[in-house]
Amino acid sequence: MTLHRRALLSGSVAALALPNLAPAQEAPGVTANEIRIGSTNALSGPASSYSVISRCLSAMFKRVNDQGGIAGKQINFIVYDDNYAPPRTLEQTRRLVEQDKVAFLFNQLGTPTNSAIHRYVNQRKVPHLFLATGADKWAQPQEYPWTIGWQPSYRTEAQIYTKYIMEQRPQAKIGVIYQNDDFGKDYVNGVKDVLGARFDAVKLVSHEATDATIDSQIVTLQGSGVDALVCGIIPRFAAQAIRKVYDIGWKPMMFMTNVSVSGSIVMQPAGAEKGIGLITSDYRKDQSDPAWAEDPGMNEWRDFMRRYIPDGELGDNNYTYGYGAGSTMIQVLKQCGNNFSRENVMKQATSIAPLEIGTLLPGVKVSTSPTNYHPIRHMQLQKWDGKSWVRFGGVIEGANV
Amino acid sequence: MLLDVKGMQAGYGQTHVLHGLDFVVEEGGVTALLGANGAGKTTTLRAICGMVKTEGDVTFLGERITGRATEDIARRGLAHVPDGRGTFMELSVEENFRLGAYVRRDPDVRADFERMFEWFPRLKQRWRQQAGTLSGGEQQMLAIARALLLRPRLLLLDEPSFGLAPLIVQEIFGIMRRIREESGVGILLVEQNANLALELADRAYLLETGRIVVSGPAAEIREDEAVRRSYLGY
Amino acid sequence: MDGFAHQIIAGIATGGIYASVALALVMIYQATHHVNFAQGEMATLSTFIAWSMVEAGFPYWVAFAATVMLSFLIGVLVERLLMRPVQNAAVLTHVGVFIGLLLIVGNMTGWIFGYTTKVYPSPFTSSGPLMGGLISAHELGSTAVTLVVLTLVFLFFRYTSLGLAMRAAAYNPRSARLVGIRVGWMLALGWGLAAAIGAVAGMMVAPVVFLDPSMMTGILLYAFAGALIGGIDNPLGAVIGGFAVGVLENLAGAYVVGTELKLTVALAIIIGVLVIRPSGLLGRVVTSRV
Amino acid sequence: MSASENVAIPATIPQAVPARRGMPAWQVALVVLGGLVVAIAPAFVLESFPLFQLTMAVIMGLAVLGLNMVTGFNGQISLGHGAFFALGAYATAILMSHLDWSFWATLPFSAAVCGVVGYGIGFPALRLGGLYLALTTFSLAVAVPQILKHKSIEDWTGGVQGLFLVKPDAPAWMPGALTPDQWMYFVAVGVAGVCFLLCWNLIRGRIGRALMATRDHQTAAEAMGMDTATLKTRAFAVSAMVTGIAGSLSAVAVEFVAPDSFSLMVSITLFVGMVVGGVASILGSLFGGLFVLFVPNIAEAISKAAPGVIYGILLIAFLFILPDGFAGLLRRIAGRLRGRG
Repeated sequence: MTLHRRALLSGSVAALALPNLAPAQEAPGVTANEIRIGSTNALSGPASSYSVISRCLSAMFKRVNDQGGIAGKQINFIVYDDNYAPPRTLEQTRRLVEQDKVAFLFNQLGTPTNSAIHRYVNQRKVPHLFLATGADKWAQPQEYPWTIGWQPSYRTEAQIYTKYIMEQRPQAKIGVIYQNDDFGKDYVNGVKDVLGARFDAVKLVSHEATDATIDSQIVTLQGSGVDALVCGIIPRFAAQAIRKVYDIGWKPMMFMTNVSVSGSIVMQPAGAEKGIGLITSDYRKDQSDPAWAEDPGMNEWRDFMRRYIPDGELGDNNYTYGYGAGSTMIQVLKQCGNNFSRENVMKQATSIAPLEIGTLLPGVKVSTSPTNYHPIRHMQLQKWDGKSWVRFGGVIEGANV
Repeated sequence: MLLDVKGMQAGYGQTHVLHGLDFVVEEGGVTALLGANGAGKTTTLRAICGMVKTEGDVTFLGERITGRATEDIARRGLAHVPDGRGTFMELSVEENFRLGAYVRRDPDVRADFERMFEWFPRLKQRWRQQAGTLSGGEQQMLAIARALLLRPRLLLLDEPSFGLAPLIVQEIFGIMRRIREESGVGILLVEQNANLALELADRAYLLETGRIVVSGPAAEIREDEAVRRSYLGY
Repeated sequence: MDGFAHQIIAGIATGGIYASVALALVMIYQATHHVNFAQGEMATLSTFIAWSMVEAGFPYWVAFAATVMLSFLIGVLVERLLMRPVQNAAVLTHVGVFIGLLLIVGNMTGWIFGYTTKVYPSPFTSSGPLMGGLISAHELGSTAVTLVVLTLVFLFFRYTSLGLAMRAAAYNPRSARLVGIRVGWMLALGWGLAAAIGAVAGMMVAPVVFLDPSMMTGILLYAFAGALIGGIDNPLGAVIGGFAVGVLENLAGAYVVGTELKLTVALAIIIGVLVIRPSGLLGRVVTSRV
Repeated sequence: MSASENVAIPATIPQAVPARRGMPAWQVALVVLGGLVVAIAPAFVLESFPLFQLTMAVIMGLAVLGLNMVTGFNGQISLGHGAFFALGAYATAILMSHLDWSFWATLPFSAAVCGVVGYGIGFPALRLGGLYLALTTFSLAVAVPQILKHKSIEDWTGGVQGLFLVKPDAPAWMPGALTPDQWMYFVAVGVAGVCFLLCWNLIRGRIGRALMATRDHQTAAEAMGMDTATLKTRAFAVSAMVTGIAGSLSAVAVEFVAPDSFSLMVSITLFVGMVVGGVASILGSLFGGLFVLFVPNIAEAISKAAPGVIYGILLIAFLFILPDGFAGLLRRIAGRLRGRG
């Protein structure tokens, strides 16, 4: 190995700086004073409201760098725009891996987009970490050992809702309205996981992103006697659904994906009073909840926002999301010691001992193992009271499938 | 003098069709422009009202109009019944009438409608009908009526006999004779049927490959055996 | 059968949206004989302009009127700047400009106003739910607005000489010039009116589907289908066609092809109508004798 | 290639492309050799990522060529060629991942499927004039993803998840060890090269003249005794076939197909590529392919916030300033140089 001599040299420098004496290896994207990390996000186009996540992560790495970096190395976080178009994601990811030679990929946005590179990164054995998507398919350690998600998957979320329905109204007729894509179908799968054979009685209705309204679907669901409704739909349609269900005087037990529960984007447009009783779930602390006004974890986040993203919209929960994902990433880098080889990064990413993060709800911990690729599996239910979301019950764990 | 044309050149793209025409149209009479197919008759009319790229001097009512937009020339009182008639096929006869008088703001429009019905009684029967459903002769009448409703000083007519049965042609030329007597509008008539045109016209010009080769009073040209044989072919 | 009736009523409510956009399409067709692919995006931009005025505290109808006028100007400007220079070019060039316009306006709207869903208020409110909540006060009100616009459009084209001149300019620009019509301005006016009607449609649609930059993408196709059913040069037909598409779409989605293929239903309508009866089911067949 | 408006009667058009007629054999050989070097060199000069980009540009160029065959040369405006691109991609992906066919075996099949579907679409297209055809194909482009993920064909298409497939490996007999990226590049260049040659041959011959005559003066062409309906439907078939082959290539180059990859933007991109490269230009299609691949990056460099706006502005700018695209620009420059020399 010709790498040996250089490894010794950098190792000895690192040894002065760090107590961890694990031998450094020459690894792609890692130099004596830099670790290159790549990501893609929709910096422009219809999904660009999520680009604040990248902004948050960049700021977090800046904070790390300001504090001396990781193992004496500065983090160089490169984010490219993929416009939320899968072929473009592949192109940009190949640019990151082959041209910029990043050490690994982190928190790329989107389900269809990450699907397009799923195979590529696993063939290349590039860690594809903590993706910004709740699809369940990132947890397949056997076929795709290099890919891991972060947030509770949509499927886990649907499992939790179904568990709750079974507990509250075991005889309920369940209906699911979902967008006809990976995102929506995860909700169908989650309900199926819990119901097993009883799933045949569930009324499934899909809609397309190009539909003008989903009134027809709501009418169909009501007409088939559904009294517990699970919704896997994006914000514009969520607002429509909440309003329509109320307007036609239908009162099912209604669950809304936590993708579409923002007060300003969904609940106000639908009509705040029309959503009373709506149930969703979260694993994050809601920054507007007075219970967390003096919470040390949230104050750490607020302090970060004040110093690094002073013009950031504090009500945007993409920032608390980003903070959680970023904290997890930094923990993994710290665990790596001085060995940032792709193998070791992946090894550390899949062996996180239960980790508490300031922006996550008490009882919700990040933990992974070589067989557990679901970093977050717990959520707490919350109900809309006409003004804000009110948590109730304890944290619930997703089903084991 | 109604229209005075000096050194008019015109053509399409790189091809020149007219090579310096000089002619005049007097007020209140009929001037005929004769010539074989491809001599440049239609192009001459188009050039006068700015539908093709034109050089030279075209003076209408003492004002130079070369290079002006077609609609501006029309608004000055120059009406044109182009080849293919230029009626609005998709619109009703009534609407075609209203369009004919589109630029007029005077109160006599209604009276002019009545006058057209007098000259073209057939059109009154077809009042609500779509122009595209009219017979060829009726369409030609509509085209002329539409042009006259502009209350023009000069009317350009491009082959009014084209594609029509002889009886209809007779009828139309009969009406034109009336118009000439009753309205006082000057007419520049392009016609393949020289015999017919010369009967109606006061003065005539003969066009050959973009140049005027003969000019003079219509009666004289009609009598001139040599001209008839070499240019008019009858 | 109760469900069936509900689907029809819900379809009529959605159809009102298609009808208003279809009307804008017919408008621009009457005035220019073009089908503007960017019509939906332009209407969305107008609605965002109205939204920012409402946000700034202007009363609803003031913002409404100002937006309609501003949109008219934008339409005129677009025609003058983008269509005029290629007026005599091939259809391909026109299509190219429409596509360019679609990209520019669509992306600009998102860039300026962001992509998150916004609420646009409705001027119509009711004390209680109407028809069991299947139709909202807004949907009734906006249908009324569509009918008012339709009536105005009809009267304008049928009885005013300007309306007649615009139709003439679209049918036969050469002859229109010969009767003294300033064809260039008629086209610009047509674009302006279409943009104004599009703005009205956008402001009526937004409270139902919620405002975001891609609000019109799907709607535009359903509206095309509606306009074609009714006959692309027939404003009344377009409105009826719009309602018909709304109902058809719901019934087909709920009982026949499933909700996944609603858009494909619209596509089938478009192809079917164009192939079988291009003048539309209600349009008049233009016959001509030579 | 821009047959001037006055050429009404195709039979009188002189034999096309006289420029090269007088060229001595050694010069032809030199040109061919130079072309080969230019085509082969990038595989060994470029690193894997730029080589991948170039591969995609060649594939997009081929897809644009397909569009050009029907829209550029035959005047039938299609805004829905993304549908054929998707069809070709899916045909290859399904055969490779479900039936384990080799990539090469899928090519003729995918071409045939696209050809047949294109031929079928050609019939309704006959009845639709310019703008209506554009409108209908535009609607088709919007509906494509929804059709692709429909549950009735989900077992084959993989539904919203799509399908993964693998690039063909370089055959063992190839000298030197080619990486899959290098081999993919040669595959794309080879297949595209053959298609370009065939299309060029078609266009410069009798059929090409008939296609353009139909575009410019349909009535005159009919009066000449041409069967314009047959011509137009066949043009649609050939066009769909070429774009479909490009789709097949893209499926293996990207190694993934999914409904979201074939949105309206694909069709728009192909249209933009055609306009910018040069309407009714064979070589222009290749420029178009390069443009659509690299311009998003350029647009992003100009405006990070709204590259789409820049994209639209570029399209309109080309229509206004260079209506015959890059190819027209090159022709003009070449003409000027020749005039001077």
